[in-house]
Formats: sequence, C-alpha cells, structure tokens
Amino acid sequence: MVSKVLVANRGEIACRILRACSEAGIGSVAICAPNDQGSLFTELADEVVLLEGESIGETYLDQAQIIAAAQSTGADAIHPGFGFLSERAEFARHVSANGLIWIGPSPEAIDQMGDKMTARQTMRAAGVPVIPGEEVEEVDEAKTLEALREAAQRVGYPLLLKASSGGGGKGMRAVHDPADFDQAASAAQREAIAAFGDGRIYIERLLTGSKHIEIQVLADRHGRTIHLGERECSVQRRHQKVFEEAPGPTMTPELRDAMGQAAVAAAQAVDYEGAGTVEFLLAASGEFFFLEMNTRIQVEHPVTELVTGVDIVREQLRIANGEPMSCGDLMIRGHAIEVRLYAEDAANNFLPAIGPLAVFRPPEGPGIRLDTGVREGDDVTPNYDPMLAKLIVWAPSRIEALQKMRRALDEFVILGTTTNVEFLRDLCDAQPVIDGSTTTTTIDTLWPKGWNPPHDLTLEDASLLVAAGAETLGLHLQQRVGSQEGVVGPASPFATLNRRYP
Amino acid sequence: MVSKVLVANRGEIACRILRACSEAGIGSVAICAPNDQGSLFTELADEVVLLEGESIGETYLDQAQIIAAAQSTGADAIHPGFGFLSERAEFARHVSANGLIWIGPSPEAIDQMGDKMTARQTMRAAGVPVIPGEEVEEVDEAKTLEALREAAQRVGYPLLLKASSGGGGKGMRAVHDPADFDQAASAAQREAIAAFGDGRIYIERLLTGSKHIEIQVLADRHGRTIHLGERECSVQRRHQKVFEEAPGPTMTPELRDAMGQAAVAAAQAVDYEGAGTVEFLLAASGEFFFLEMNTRIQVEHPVTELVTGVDIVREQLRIANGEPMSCGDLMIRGHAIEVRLYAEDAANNFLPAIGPLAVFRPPEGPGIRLDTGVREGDDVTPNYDPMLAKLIVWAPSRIEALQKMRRALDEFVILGTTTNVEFLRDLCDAQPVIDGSTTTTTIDTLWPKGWNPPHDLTLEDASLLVAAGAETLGLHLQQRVGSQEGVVGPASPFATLNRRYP
Amino acid sequence: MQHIFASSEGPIEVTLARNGEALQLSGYSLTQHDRGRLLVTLPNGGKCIAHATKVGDIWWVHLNGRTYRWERIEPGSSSARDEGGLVAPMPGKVLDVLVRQGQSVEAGTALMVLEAMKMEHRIVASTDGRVTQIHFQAGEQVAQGAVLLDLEEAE
Amino acid sequence: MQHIFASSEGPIEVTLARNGEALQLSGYSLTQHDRGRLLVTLPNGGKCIAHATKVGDIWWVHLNGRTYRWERIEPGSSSARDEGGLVAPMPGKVLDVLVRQGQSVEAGTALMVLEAMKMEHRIVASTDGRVTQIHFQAGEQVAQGAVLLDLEEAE
Repeated sequence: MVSKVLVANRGEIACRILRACSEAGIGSVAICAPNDQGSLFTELADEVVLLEGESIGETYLDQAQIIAAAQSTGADAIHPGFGFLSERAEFARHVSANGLIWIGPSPEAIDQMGDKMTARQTMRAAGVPVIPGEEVEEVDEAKTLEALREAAQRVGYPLLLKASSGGGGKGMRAVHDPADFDQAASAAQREAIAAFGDGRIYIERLLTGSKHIEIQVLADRHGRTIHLGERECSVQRRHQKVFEEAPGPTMTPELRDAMGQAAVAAAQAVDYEGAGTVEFLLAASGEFFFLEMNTRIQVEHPVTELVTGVDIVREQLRIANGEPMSCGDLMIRGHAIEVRLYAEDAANNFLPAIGPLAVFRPPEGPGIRLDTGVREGDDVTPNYDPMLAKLIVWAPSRIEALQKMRRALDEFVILGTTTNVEFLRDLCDAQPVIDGSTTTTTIDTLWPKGWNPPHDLTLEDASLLVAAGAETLGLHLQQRVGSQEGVVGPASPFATLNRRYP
Repeated sequence: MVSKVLVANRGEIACRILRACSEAGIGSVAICAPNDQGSLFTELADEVVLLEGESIGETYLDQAQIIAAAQSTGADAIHPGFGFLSERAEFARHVSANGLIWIGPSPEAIDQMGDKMTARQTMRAAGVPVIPGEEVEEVDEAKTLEALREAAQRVGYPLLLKASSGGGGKGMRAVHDPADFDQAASAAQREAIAAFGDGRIYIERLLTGSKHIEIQVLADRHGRTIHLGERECSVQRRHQKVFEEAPGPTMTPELRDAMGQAAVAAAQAVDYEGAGTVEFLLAASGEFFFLEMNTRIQVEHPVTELVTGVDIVREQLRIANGEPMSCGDLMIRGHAIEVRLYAEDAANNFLPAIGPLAVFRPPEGPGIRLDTGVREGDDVTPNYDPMLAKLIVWAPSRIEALQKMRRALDEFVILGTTTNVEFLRDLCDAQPVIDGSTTTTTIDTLWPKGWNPPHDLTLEDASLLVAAGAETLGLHLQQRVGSQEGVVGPASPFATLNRRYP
Repeated sequence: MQHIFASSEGPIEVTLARNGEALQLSGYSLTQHDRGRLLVTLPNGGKCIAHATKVGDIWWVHLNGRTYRWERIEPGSSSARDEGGLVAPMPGKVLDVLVRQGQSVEAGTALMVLEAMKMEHRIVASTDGRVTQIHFQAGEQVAQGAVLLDLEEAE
Repeated sequence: MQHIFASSEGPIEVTLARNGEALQLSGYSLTQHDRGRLLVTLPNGGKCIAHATKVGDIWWVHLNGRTYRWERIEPGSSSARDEGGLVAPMPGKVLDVLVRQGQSVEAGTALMVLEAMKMEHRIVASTDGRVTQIHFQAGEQVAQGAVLLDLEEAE
C-alpha cells in the first residue's frame, strides 16, 4: 500500500510527481542536493531530506543515501522520475530488497530494455521490426576503436553511434563520413562513460528523413496492457527533442493501431508494469522500426495527457499500489504541442547558458500548461540539465494549437538568462512544422549553418531606446534585489530540521 | 468579414477575448477607462483607446464613445464580453447601424430574452416549462410598492424579487416572511435603477432545495443550433455563483438530452445566433423550469470548454464571421470545476475588499487554468466588480477534480487584499459539495450565521512568529516597492499615443 | 527582537529568541528560506513554507493555505481601536441615514446604508448605545476608514 | 541622458530627448507603463510593451517576443572586448587541450575541449593566428569568463 512516496528526482518532474501525490492524498518526501536548497520542488514536498555530497554522483545518483532517506522518513515507495536512477535495474532491485515499492517496471524489464542489444533481440522475437545495426563490447580499450571501425564498415554510412545504456542524446553522434568516425567514436565513448559509467557503444544505420514516433503504454497488475496513442517528436537538436506533439500530424487510424499493437506486444514481451514508451522510427515508406523502450515516465508525457485525458503520473501511483488503472478506452481529442524551454544559446550551437531568471513571466490563458521547476528570481547554474520548463498547449485542432503556441511564446518573458524561446517561436513558423512534415533532420535542413534570430532593425533600435530609457528612468533602482539574496547556506538549520523530525 | 475586434469590456474576460483574437490572427482594440490604465488587458490588445470620463456610465457604458473608438481604430466588430453593454439590445442596434459586426445575437433576441416577462411568454409558447411568477410594471412610483405587495400575495412565499432587466444578483432579494417584503422591495428597486436604469421588478416563486443547472448553446448562421451540455452552478452567495462545475454531478444522459433539447428549442424560438446560456432550476422532483437566457458569453464558460473541448470564444468569432461552427458532436470527458476568486471578506457577509495585490502567486501544474485580469502589484479598487480571477481545474473524474482544486487553493498565495480563497477551500470539504448534492441554499444551510475561517491555534501562533520574525529579519526592507509606483497619470502620453496613431 | 501586534483581545507582545540562524518562539522555529518565503517548524516537528509581506503596518502571512493578518504596533504609539466610531469599510456613497442624532439604538440596528461596488451595505450598531454624532448625509461620498457616526456605548 | 552601449561594431552612443513624460530617439518614443514595463511607440505609430531589467551592466529587453541584450559602458571605462583571449563560456572542466603553445592555427581549429552541463564543448579559434599562451591543462576546473588561451591574430 503506497502511503508516502519519496521522489528521487529534482526540477520540473519532481514538481509534477509531488503535486500528483498531494492530490492523491499520498504523503511525499523530496531529496535535495545542497545546491538545490530553496528550489521550487522542495516546497511542494511534505518533507525534504537534504543529501550530503556535491556532485550528482554523490547526491541524486547515490543509491544508498536515497534508500536511507526513504527509510528514515518512513516512505514506502520510490518514484524515480526520468533521468538519474530511473533506468538502473540495480537501483530498482535495491529498492525492492529494502521492502520499498518501486514505481516502475521490474528490474528484469529494465535490464531487457535498457541494454540496446538485448532489447533488439527481445523485440525481434516478439515480432516487432528493428533497425539494422550492431553493438561493440570490447573490454580492451586499445582495441575498442578498431572494433568500432569494423562494425561501422558492416553497418554502413550514414550511421549513428549510441551509448548502449544511454538516453537523452548523451553519448550519441551521427557520422556521415568515415573520415569523421574516429573523433566521433572517442567523444561518444567518453560521454557515455561520464554520463552512464558504461562505455559500450551501439552502431545503428541512420535512417534520414524519418519521423520519430513513440507510443505511450500503460500496464497494470490486473492483466491490462494498453497504449495511449502516439507522440511525434521528430524535431530534435543535438539528438534531443525540442518540439513534441500528439497526435502525429500525418498519423492514420490504421497506422496508430499497427504501431500501438506493436508497442503493446513489446511491453508484454517483458511483462511490463507501469508507464513506458516504445520509440519507433517511421520511414518515409510507411515502415516503422523499433528504436528503444524507455522504461519510465517521459519528458513529453503531457501532450499525451492533454489529448487522451489520462493523468499518467496518477495512473503510475495507482498501478504501483496494485490497483487497476482507471482509464477507459482510448479517446483522442484535439491537438497538443510541447516545446522544451532550455537555458541555451540557440544562435551559438545551442550552448548551455547560465544566469539569474531576473524576470520569468510565463504566458497565461486557456489551453496553456506550464510544467516548470523554476520561478522568477531563481538562478540557472551549470550543475544540472539546462531544461527550465516545458510549455504545452492544447487546442481543438492542430492549426489552432500552433496559433496558441505562437501566442504563448510571444507572451513569455524571460530576462537575465539566454533561452531558446525565440528559436522555438521561429520553429512554429517553419514550413515543415506548419505542414507536419517534420523529420529527425528538420532542424539541420532548416538551418544548415545554425539558427540565428531574424534581424528586425526597427525592433533592435527600439530595444536600444528601451535600454537607454530604462537607465534614464532608473528602473534598475526600483528592481527587486538580485539573485544573491536569501540564499540558505549549507550550515542553515534547514538541513537539520528535516533530519531531526522525520 | 471580421478583421479587427474592439473588446468593449475590461478585466479577465477582456483578456480572454483579446487572447482569442490574437490566436485567430484577428487584430484587437481594447478600451480603457482612465482608472484602468496599466491593467493587464490593455497590454494584450494591439491598440488601446483611452476613454474619457470617470464613472462606469461615462466610460464602459458610453455607447457613443465606444462606437467612435471602433470607428477611429478601423475595428469592424465589437465583442461585448459579459456585464456592461452585453445585454443591451439598443447597443447591439447601434453597433449594426454603424456598419459594425455585433458579436452576439440579434437585438430582437436580446430584447425577447432580456425582458423576463417576454422571455417567459416566449418560452411557454415554445413548450419550455417556466416557474410560476409575475412582473410588476407600475409607472407611478407611489403605487409601485402596493402593486408589488399584491403580486407577492398571488405568487406566494417564499419568493424572489428580481430586476426585470437584471443579472448577476444585482437587484435581487429573497423574501421568506411578508414582514420583510417592503424593505426588500425598496432595496431591490433602488439597486435595479442604479445598476440597469430600469426599476421594473419581477416576482417569482422561490423553489428552495433546487439545483441551478444551465445549458450552453451555440448557433451559427448555417442553420445549426447545438448544446454543449450542462453546468451546475447551485452554490451561490448573495445570489451570485461562486462554485461551478461540468458535468452536473447528479446529471443523467436522459435528463441532459431533455434539458439540452429544451435549451435548443429556447434558442431557436428567438432565432438565436452565437453563444448563449439557458438557465434552469432543477427541482428535487426531477422537474426543470426555465429561469432565463443569458444572451452572451458567461463567466463560467471555461468549465464547459474543458469538458467538451470546444473553444467557445473562438466559435463566437467564427459565427460572427458567418462561418459554420467548427465543433462536432457533443463529447463530454472528465470533470471541470471553477471557483470565482473575489476580493471580499467571506467572514464578514462577503463585504467587498480593496487593497494592493502585494503578493499574487497562482497555483501551477497540470489541469489548472487561471483566467485572471490582475497580476502581482496591481491594486484592487472599489471602482469595479471585486472578481479578481477564476480558478478552473480539470481532471478525469469529479473526485480527482475536487482533489486538484483543494491542492490548487492551498497553493494560491494572495497577500495585501482580503480574498475568499479560504472560504472556497472550505467549500471543497463541505459534505454537499463532496456528495454533489448542492442546491441554491447550500451556503446558507452550511453556514446559517455566516462563514468563519476554522480556528487552528497552532497555525495562528506560527503566523504570529512569522510576522515577528519577518519584521526582525527585515523582509519588508527587501520587498519590491509597493503599489503606488509607476502609475501612469491621466496626463501621460499613453492616452494620446493611441489616439494619434490609430 | 520584541514586537507588539494588535489582536481582538488587546495587544500581544512577542519576544523571539535567536538560535544560530533560527528565530524561536515557545517550540516554534523560523528560518529564512528564499525571497519573501520563510520556513516554519511547528512544535510537533511538522514544517511549512510561509509567505509574508508587509503592507502599511500590517504583516500578511500565508501558511498552509491560510492567510493571517497581524497589525504591528510601533512601540509608543496608541491603538485607535476603542474610539466608538463606526467607520466606512470601503469608499462609497451614503444612500440613506436611518437614525437621528441622539437616538438610542440596540446592537444590530441598521444606522446607515452605503453603496459601494454597486452593492448596498448596511452599517449596523456594534453595541447598544446612543448616536452622538452623524458625520455624513445621504448623497455624500465617503472615503475608506471615514468615521460615519459616533456611538456612545450604553453603560 | 547620454548612454554608451557595447555592440559588435563598437560602442554606440545614445542621446535621448525628453518630451513631457516621454523619452525620444529619432522617431521612437518611450514612456513608463507600469513596474518594469515600458510603452514604446515605433516610428510607424505601432506600439508595444517592453519589459526591461538590468543584470550587472547588461540591460535585458523583451519586445514583441524578441529579447535583446545591451551592455552599458560606464563613461570612462574601457571595454574588454578586443584582447584576443578565448574565454570559457560557462563554468566547467577542461577535458583536452588540442594545441601546443606557439602553434599556428586557422580560424575554426578546435583548441580545447570543455565539459559543462554533462556535455562536451569545443573551443575553436575565432581567427587565423598563433597560440601564445595556454592557461589551463586537462582536468582543471575553469570559472565562467576565465581566459583559456591567448591567440595572437595573424597579420
């Protein structure tokens, strides 16, 4: 019986899960690294445990410390969110071994899907089509590069290098020319080791001009495994999604049925439980290939929630509690679009940016949902992923959803830190986005030399007048004091308060 | 062809309509009384016309000035919102006579429905059941009270006094005891004259223990008149709705069909065009009676939007443009609840309150919609209706919607002005609200001597510590400067800017 | 760190103890969390985030979904509470005066009708007493806080 | 009311004229609208609401969905723009140094690999030139704005 959930995550997804617990009447515990004190998610939890340590490895990835926090607070379940420990079968085993409920699939299912090679084999056996490719597992470091080179030769160019236990674009490199292979392979391996502690690399044929379509699945312990339709997430930069929508703009009911059935078959093949996503590449030919299964809640789950009316996180809680899921037959209504708001310089190869969120005013009005982990006055630091928030809109039709997204992005004011808001706004006016003909190479095709904000001399001049005028009027003297104020130091009683009274 | 809309309103409904125009790619003009300069809605319009005058009569009710503003800015349509001139047939005629499109039904339809007596006759003829009652139209002021007294005798007690051309609870009084009749009638008449310039009073049998159920209708010029299901708005204080939901918690598909058909018949009887609402009383017996038809968009339209997936304001724009409405068959999903956030002292007979919104932090997260006309730093003044915002939640089920509303109200922080947030929060825990057995007398029954916030000595003590601690820490010295700052005076160039460059 | 706040039962004196970064009051503890937000620990160990802001002399405090107001009394100043005047709760217009000067009234008697925000509000006697002065007549505008009538409490 | 701002083409001098409550600059006009918000009138008569806030020396301006940054130069101070140093765009760790001191490089040559926010970033030469100094070695932590290498521009 789930009565108190520890959320082993931070930022916007921690906020999402903590609010769901609060609505469900379930107690909640947040964990918090010292540099996250004062973050929004810590305010939404019933209790907060301050972790010891500095790096991510010492805090949000420290399994022993997290399980101890659950035990000291009397939490009986752990929700991993996404990223961090969410796809570590070993952690899921640890959680269960300590008598806690793991909100997610079994460690066996995570293992089978987490290892790209095993997943491919399992899928092939279940009759789900997979992309041609192979994995290189070479213990001798000196020989790895050679082995990778040979495998690349067999798979053929263009190809994609992926960390075997990766995700989120880390350790991923596209190689179009054999001459670039060595440098790309070394970088991919280094990133893979740094991010996942596992340098195995998987080489896959790169299917250019394909769409990235994924199917959300839900499975409970009462024998029910269903899908909630598709999301199209083709628009990616650096292999990371930035623009996601549901339903897919070119999807047909027949294809949805076929892909949905394949996704359900994939989940059933590993006795899946909870929420998961089966990712496919949809080729221009109409064929689709299994890419991987994400055995956790996904960043872009809100678009599915808005068009299906299912609260996926709430269903996760129900399923983990042994209840049947509450949603009925699939019923897709209207259209939802999500954009990911990053602190990054889109005009400079999407370089992550940092700074204070001196002004942070999200758009308002009907049909807009903002899943944020930050608020005005917060600092964006280099310690974590630069995703600030997700802006999601819903409207009765795709064209209205795009109109709403344009309006919402125009209204969004963020000052003090460079963000990709203008890039996202331009994306909404790009022809492939308007057509719904986006593929995984759309951004590279639209801006082969990188994106730059459109020049508008009138606005630029006006902005100069504003800067000069604001200085003249002394607006900076009326401003709220900056971001240094009120920061709670590591010696603050905040830490001990939560430990003293679990 | 609608290409630029003047919104003849202010506050949250002006924001709602201006954003809809922006999304639809339609130009927009706001009108603004001098005491509304700097208000949120003026920022959402493409152009703003500053009205001359002080009182509401001289500004938002000044038909000539509003039509002149439309003409000088080249607007080709007027959206009246609700309240103000929205149900003045004379204004609708004026608008059309000046070659502008009136976004609403014909003046004849407004007249037929606006006059309670005519509406009753029309409805009876259309086969829609009405409540027993009668109107008193007595020109000789001295004899009015006598005539009202006699009519009251015929209708019987308990009874309800209503302004014939009223709405929104103004000029309305319930009388349970003949001894209270004279005072109530005088007050109702005075309020009716002050608010609507029309002192005619209508006396109706008071059906206690009934539910207030209303049906949203839409009609286009292509012969299609549909209903979007019901809203239950039984929970009222001072005859003003505070808690509205869709679908009705006790509604059956059969009753929805019957009431929906009656509402469509009512609309068709007056050749209705656009969005309107037919209000019914649903007696405990299951019988329903026509109350009145509101020939405009309604405050509580968002709950219907959330469960049906129809953007009602967008459909208004389409219909006024001569297009067929875009929505398909009625499809109700999940449950939506709206509460009206008032600046008022719920513990003191709901007396309107004023003050600065020194802190205004709405709740966030999935399933929450806030339609607001204010933002942090604004002042609440006695010049206008004290409704600050509408908080609306959607969830897959009614019980989850109530859970979400509780969480949302707990998260809502408003400091500097007294509001009814705590009252609304308590309402969510009241048994009739949990049961769905609310009637129009629920609030009076729950709190016969008036509502008071529950006493919690621990929290009270803690709040005292916070006040003392905040003073000690000097939090007030770090605060943003108060509400007086940056107010644009009447002599500001803002006024002339908009007039100079239409 | 001693403060005085007004309450319906008279002034309350609050003396805080400082313990490191925490401020304490009989089992309750307070630390600053972030801009305008404070972390409160209750005697039972529960904690909550409080929002606080000061408007004029009044501290507005939001805590666990509840909002409290505490008027701080500057040391040495006298409270204006007990003067027997009936004040306008908000700006508006006097519609009707229902009593005469010198008239004896019971608690609850309606004394004046005020119009504000398009609604009528009745000003009623707070205690049994005698109307000693009427400051406004029908038709006059009144500012918020204006003393409308003086009521001498019955002994 | 003269201000100097930095731009890619050198400093810009801006002199505003005051006209009543409005500030003007060649056909553009500006008035204060509300806290942190300004009303701008464009030469074609169009108007828009601008948000502006200052962080350090930089004015951040939001206007019609676009965000602009203007670094204000205090009169008398010198700009640090033209020093030829390649600075760390954000705090991070040096993963690899790809050049030697004294090496001649072409514009676009990768000089250093930096890890920040769990991603690798390459520091590339901004012009043809010669590496005169390397300030950090692999494994070292660098602060944002730290000069990583000095590059002498080729004549």
